[in-house]
Amino acid sequence: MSLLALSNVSVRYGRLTAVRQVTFSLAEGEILFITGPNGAGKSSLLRAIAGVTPPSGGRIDFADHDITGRAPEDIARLGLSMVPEGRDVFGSLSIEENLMVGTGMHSATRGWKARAATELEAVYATFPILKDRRHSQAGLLSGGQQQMLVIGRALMTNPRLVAIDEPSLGLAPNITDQVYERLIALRAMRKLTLLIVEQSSTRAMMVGGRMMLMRGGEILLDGDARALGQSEAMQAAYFGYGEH
Amino acid sequence: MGSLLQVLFDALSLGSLYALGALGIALIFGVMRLVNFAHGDVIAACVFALLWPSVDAVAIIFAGNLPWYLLIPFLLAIGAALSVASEIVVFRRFRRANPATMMIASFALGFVIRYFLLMLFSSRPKSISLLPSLSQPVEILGARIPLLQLITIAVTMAVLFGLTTFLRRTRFGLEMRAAAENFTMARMLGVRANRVIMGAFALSGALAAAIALILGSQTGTANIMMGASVMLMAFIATVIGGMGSLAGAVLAGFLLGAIATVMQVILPPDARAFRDAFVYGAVILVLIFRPQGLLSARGTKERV
Amino acid sequence: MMSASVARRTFATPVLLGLLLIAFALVAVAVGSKPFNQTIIDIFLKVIFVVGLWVFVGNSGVISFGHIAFACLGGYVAAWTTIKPMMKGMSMPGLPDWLMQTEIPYWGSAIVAAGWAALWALIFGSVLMRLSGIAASIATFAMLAMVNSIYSNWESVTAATSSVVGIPIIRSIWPYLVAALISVFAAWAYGISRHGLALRAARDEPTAAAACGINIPRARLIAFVISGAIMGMGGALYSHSIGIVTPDTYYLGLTFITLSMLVVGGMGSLSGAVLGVLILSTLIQTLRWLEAGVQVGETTIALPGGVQEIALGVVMILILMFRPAGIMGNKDLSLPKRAALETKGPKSPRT
Amino acid sequence: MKRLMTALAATTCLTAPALADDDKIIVGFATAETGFMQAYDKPAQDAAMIRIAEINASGGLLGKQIEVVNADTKTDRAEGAKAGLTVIDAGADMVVVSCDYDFGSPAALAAESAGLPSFFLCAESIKAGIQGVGPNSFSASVLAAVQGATMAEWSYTKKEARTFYRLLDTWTEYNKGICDGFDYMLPKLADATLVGEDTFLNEDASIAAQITRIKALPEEPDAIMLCTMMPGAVSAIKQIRAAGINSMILNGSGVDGSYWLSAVPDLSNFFVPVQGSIYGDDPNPDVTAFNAKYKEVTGGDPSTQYVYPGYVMIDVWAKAVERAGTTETTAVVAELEKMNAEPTLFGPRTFTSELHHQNQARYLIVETNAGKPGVVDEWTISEPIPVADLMK
Repeated sequence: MSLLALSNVSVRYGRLTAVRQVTFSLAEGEILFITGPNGAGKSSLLRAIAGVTPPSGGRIDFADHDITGRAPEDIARLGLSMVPEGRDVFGSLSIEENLMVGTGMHSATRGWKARAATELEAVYATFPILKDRRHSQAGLLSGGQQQMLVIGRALMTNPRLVAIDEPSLGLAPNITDQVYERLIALRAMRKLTLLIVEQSSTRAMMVGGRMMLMRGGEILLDGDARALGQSEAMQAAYFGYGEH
Repeated sequence: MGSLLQVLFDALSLGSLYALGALGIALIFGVMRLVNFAHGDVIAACVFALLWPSVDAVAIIFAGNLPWYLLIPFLLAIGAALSVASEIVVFRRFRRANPATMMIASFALGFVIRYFLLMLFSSRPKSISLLPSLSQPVEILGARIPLLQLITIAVTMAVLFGLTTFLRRTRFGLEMRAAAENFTMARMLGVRANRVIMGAFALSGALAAAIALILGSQTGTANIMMGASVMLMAFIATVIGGMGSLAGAVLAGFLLGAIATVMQVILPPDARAFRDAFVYGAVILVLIFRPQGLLSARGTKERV
Repeated sequence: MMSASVARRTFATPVLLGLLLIAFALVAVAVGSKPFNQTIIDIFLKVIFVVGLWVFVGNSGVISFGHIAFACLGGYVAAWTTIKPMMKGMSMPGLPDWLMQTEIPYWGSAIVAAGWAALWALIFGSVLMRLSGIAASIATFAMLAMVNSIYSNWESVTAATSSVVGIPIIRSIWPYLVAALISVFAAWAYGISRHGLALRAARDEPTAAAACGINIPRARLIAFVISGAIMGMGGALYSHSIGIVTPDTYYLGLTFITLSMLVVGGMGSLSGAVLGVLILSTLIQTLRWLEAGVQVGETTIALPGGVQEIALGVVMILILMFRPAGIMGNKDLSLPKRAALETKGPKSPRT
Repeated sequence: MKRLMTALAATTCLTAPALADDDKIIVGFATAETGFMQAYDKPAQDAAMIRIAEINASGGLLGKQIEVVNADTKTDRAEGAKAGLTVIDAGADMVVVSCDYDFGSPAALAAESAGLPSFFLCAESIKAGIQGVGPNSFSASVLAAVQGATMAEWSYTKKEARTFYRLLDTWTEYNKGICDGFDYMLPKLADATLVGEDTFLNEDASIAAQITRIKALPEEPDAIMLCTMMPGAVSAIKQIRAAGINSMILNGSGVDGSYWLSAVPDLSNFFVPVQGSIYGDDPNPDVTAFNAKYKEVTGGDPSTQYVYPGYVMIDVWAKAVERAGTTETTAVVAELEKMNAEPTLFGPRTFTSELHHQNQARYLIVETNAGKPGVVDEWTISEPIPVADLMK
């Protein structure tokens, strides 16, 4: 059964339609890459899923709940953790404080403090650099470290699905490699479901898993990353050949 | 020495008022990008909460007669309640509106509060004797400082310390700081928007009440316009401090207090009347050279 | 300069707004009461101010708290140029001789006021226009406060806080109507000019606009100067409508009421600016009338004093609650079946 | 109550065209019924209504009853002009305008251009009259400058004050007027010196810097001339005393009243000039009787001396009308200008063709001692302040 299911989801900003009638579902434990050129509606789609921009039409289900139009905090509390584009760290907060913000959602349950502490150690184990600088301001971290921080922060909420918008944006390739390495390891360790948006399909082909190609607000292709990546259809769809 | 010390205290006590005001505005701005023009009227409403409604010249003291240990919590609660009520009744419905719309709505709300007070109490300023024992001078290092000035500074420091501790050490404080910096991101981490915003309004209202207490005992007057001038300076302090930065708001508040006091001291008598022109000129200069504010937190993007 | 087709397409807007203003003037003539006439004059003055404000605020998206400063500059130009030299000598002895001897008609003072305000808008603007967002708003406010502080204390030239009297009072409605019409058409012409279109593009898509080579500070400066000129003209006429001028007439009260009218009407469109004034003014007048008391049969029903302001505040909140982009919601009045002027509002979705 | 009904009835039919009505004389009040000026206008207007009621009760004016029409200025200048036009349209024979010059002048100018006499309820600027409105405009109060001059001369003569400090709140012309009078008088007082001066703004949250300057003086001045008004006055006085400065504080009439004294407990050495005493100790028993009458009509004691000019206003105007035998403007103004030390309940009044205001007046001096105000003396400045000095 699917963890996340979208049916006919559209997103509009004023007169501009960013996402048109998108339908897909994602099973627990799956890894899905959404790729496509700039302005394809990828980020808008993620924002709709996370509840930041309510969809103008369609329906979104997550973990057996209809989350269409629900508040972002409610969706987060169901276990969907979003890492938006641009590494939105809380710059004036310390690294540890950044990590702790998300644990509040479990504060009603018993023993949450102990669990948060365990989580924290787990995140530190994955990203040792964060532990070394735990008390320094997050705004002072380098781009790669900030990317690790936002991923670590997303994990602190103990999510079932992590959605990441362009984890490689603005990072040097070797740093991106590191980030992906950790992501893959984490996925294996925690049985996470991953939804990753990337502009290029290169990363998806390296990592493997499922891939969808978005363009003009629509999903054009959906299939195995490696198989799709090499196909002619991919090239054509990405650059918009053959549409006229 | 004595007079230098006096100038320092003057600057600090005026700065304290501005800093407290700026905090009240920055807290709300941080979480919902609302420039709350009703803040000054909440201050005035808190002062009037000490009085029984009447349009006579002589004030009928009501809560003003309470002993200080009841009076202070009472007033803080009034401020917080009024502020939270304004959120629930009005501002909640403007969450998605653009800042200009919110600003005008807050102005309209302030207008309503002001004229409501006017109806209940008339426009004549009322006199109140609030904590009269504070109106005595004390001697420090050869300077005779009004006790109230010391208390103003002490209270401000205590409030700043308390607020800092609250923001740094509590879960709620952490969520508020995160929300102030990036509200959407905080929500995506499960921080409940309504709770944080209401918390910010409650704190802001309590700060307004603190200003009301200080202004009330300093001026001995309740006047429907009394919050307005503090509010304007506080608003400016919030901006030049770096919108959304609480520390910046406080710093800029003290800075404005210092500039105003120093101008009054150093300007020749003929130019003294133009003091405010110099102060506002300084504001423009600060903005030109640091448009993002004195302390703009890294990672905060302008969203106005 | 401007494309003729845009002009043709949008010409209906200023014409409709102008007809609306003329209709108000005709009502005043028909009623024939002096106080009502004065009320309509007041509305026309507000139209001038709010339209002046719109030229900058509406097109640039930057809220200005400072425009009333230009009205203040203009208001004093009326005092400097139209009062009889002898009276000027008493109240403002510090004026230079040539100005002291000047005595021009009211329309001359309005023109000079527009120029004087535009000059200062140019000076302040060239410093302030590089700022944007809330910093720009506060800087404009600081400008207002500076002008107010100077005019409130410069004894020999502005008579400080004291009212300057002797300004010829113009009680005829027509000059104000003409000035309001001029502002509306000027604002429209600016809005469809190359500069106006560029500024609106910069408002909606700052990055893209900058990439297209639009110099945003310069585009804003042009709007600032034009709107300053309109405010200056309005300020001078305001002085002529009541015959006195003081600095605190042109301070926070007028700033907030004009901004409120603009936002309630809808700051995205010229029609919003004009209708905001007309609607709020009508509302205020109705409430005042109710407050003064209405005869119903044998009894007089009157609202208690102060209810008018409270009701006004509540109505404003309600309008904004249900129409956050203002009554006109970024749309302009136009003839049916004709495309409206493309004035997309400032991007509102908050992140 | 009846008064109220008349007023209401009058306001409601304002839109009807003015009827030339020969059976009555109409007084139009273009004053503030709402907003912050209301606090000043209402009491003086109540006093005026008392005088009107007295005249009506004793057979009216020229055998006609005086009727009243009202229009609210909303404490707004543009509304003030409208209010003036409104009462003129309603057929007013005389227009009463708001207490303050700034807020009253738009209506007064409207009256002037309609050729009607106008009276400011209690404006104390020289502009409230010929100089700022025109030849038909008067003020019922006394110039602010006279207050400053009175305090300077009185404290010099009776209290042996020699060193003075001048603290001016630049907010209003009234404040400046007090200090102008003080400035006029001071050089005339042998060996009186000004040891320092400073300015502040009424709305300043704190005047600590100004107080520090006073304290930096080698010696505390004998007297501080405090030129300010409510609400900032209370704050300034409180802060001066809280800083331990015990000099005499000299004021204008604007701080009269006991309603605010609770804010500065046990205030002493504090002096205010007043036209009549609200404290029940006026040397003239008729003033005390008036106070009782005022309480009977309005339900409250007069809260400041600014009640009185309203009464004086109707009094002098009615006398002028009676003497002229008509309400026609030129005749009434001519009669008013003939008044020289015309006795009124609150001291003599003089109007000339040069000045429609009082540049010399008898003032009662009220001293507040240990929080209790009371009349201690009475003073008239030795010579009137010349108009030329007032116009500076």
